[in-house]
Amino acid sequence: MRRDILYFASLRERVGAARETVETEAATVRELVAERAAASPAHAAAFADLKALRCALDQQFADLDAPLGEAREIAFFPPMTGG
Amino acid sequence: MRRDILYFASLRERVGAARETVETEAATVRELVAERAAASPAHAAAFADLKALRCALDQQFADLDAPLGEAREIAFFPPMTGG
Amino acid sequence: MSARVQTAPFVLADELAGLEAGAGALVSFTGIVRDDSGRLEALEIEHYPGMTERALADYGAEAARRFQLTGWRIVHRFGRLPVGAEIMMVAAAARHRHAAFDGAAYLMDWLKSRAPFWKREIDVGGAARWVEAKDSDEAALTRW
Amino acid sequence: MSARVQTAPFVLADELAGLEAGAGALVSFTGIVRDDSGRLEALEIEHYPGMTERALADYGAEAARRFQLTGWRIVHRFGRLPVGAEIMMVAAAARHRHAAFDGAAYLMDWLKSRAPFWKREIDVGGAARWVEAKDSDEAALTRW
Repeated sequence: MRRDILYFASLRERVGAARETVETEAATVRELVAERAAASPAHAAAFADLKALRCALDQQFADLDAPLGEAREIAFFPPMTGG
Repeated sequence: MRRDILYFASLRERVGAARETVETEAATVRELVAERAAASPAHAAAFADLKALRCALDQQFADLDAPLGEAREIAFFPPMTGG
Repeated sequence: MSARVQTAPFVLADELAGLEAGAGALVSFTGIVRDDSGRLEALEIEHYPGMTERALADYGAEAARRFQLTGWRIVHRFGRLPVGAEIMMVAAAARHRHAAFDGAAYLMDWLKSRAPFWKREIDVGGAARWVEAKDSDEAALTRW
Repeated sequence: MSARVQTAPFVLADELAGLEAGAGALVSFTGIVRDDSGRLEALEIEHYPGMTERALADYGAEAARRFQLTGWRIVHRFGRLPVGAEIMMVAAAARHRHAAFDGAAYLMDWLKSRAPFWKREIDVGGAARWVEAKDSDEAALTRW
């Protein structure tokens, strides 16, 4: 399935891109993470620390074990620092 | 000793005066209260509920059993409702 | 770093100007005359001139010490204030948000029960009654 | 009853206008870029367009429900903000002061850890580093 992947903040910098469009058979966030981490050393570095990884599926927060379902837009980012 | 007594809010209304200057031998707030309560029915009504009575000696909060000391200005008022 | 008592309205923005310097967080509280009964026309607020200013300045200084505030301000009005009017404001500035929130809440809790103000409700038609102190306001002081 | 994300400065007084109607208490919080190190020049704030607006609106609605707020407002800036600039504001209006304080503090706690913003510190000279999330901010959520 075709998915848009968004990266923010330090993840965006490490990956070197704000957005990728990929064809993937991954069924969960965790499977997609493993797939992307294997894509390049830059991706591997971006996904090295799963404890500091946050994810949103179609702009709703999701856990690593969440099913990707029909989500079109999957975002990865570090813990938030708003306010 | 000559003392200025100030009344505020409901006490001022009950006594019917915002200020009295009295000559008194009272040594404590409680003695002064007893003395003033005996001055008139209006005073007696004003001082009827000691639990709802607050006092300040020279603009500092004081208990019923506080000595009057050299206090020149003695204020009586109900519990405060600021803010 | 100032406390004032006045009949005139205040302008919140003017009161907060200057409090941001050196701060990371600024909390303000504004109290407004609220008509709960549907028949309130105004509050009349009485205070103890001299003692009020002293008490407010003391509470502000204590809040600044306790919460390491970088700045604070208190303005409290007295006299007749119609429904919807601003009664008073406090503000607390600090490096971090929890200190600023705590500083402002502390000032409010002390103002409610320990500053020599008394409120009287004036109804449409003119009936008047003194507002009674609330046990919950007295109890709020125990948390500090 | 609104949340906005913008690069432009905001005017606190304009944001608070309208929040006093029907309220007895109005609490506002303003966050300011603070230089702790003595060498900070600015913050750069990144966010997730679309998701941010949705998250802020959700937190505002939840605060309104939980604390029976009569009104609320959130404005958060992004982009480059120099030391001393206002980063964001929240306001909560309610009938009573504790609800207004709690509403504003709740919004701040959620904003800190659950709104998709990321801060980067830019030093004088240009060195840059991402601000790390604080455990204490995460812990602050457990009180609600």
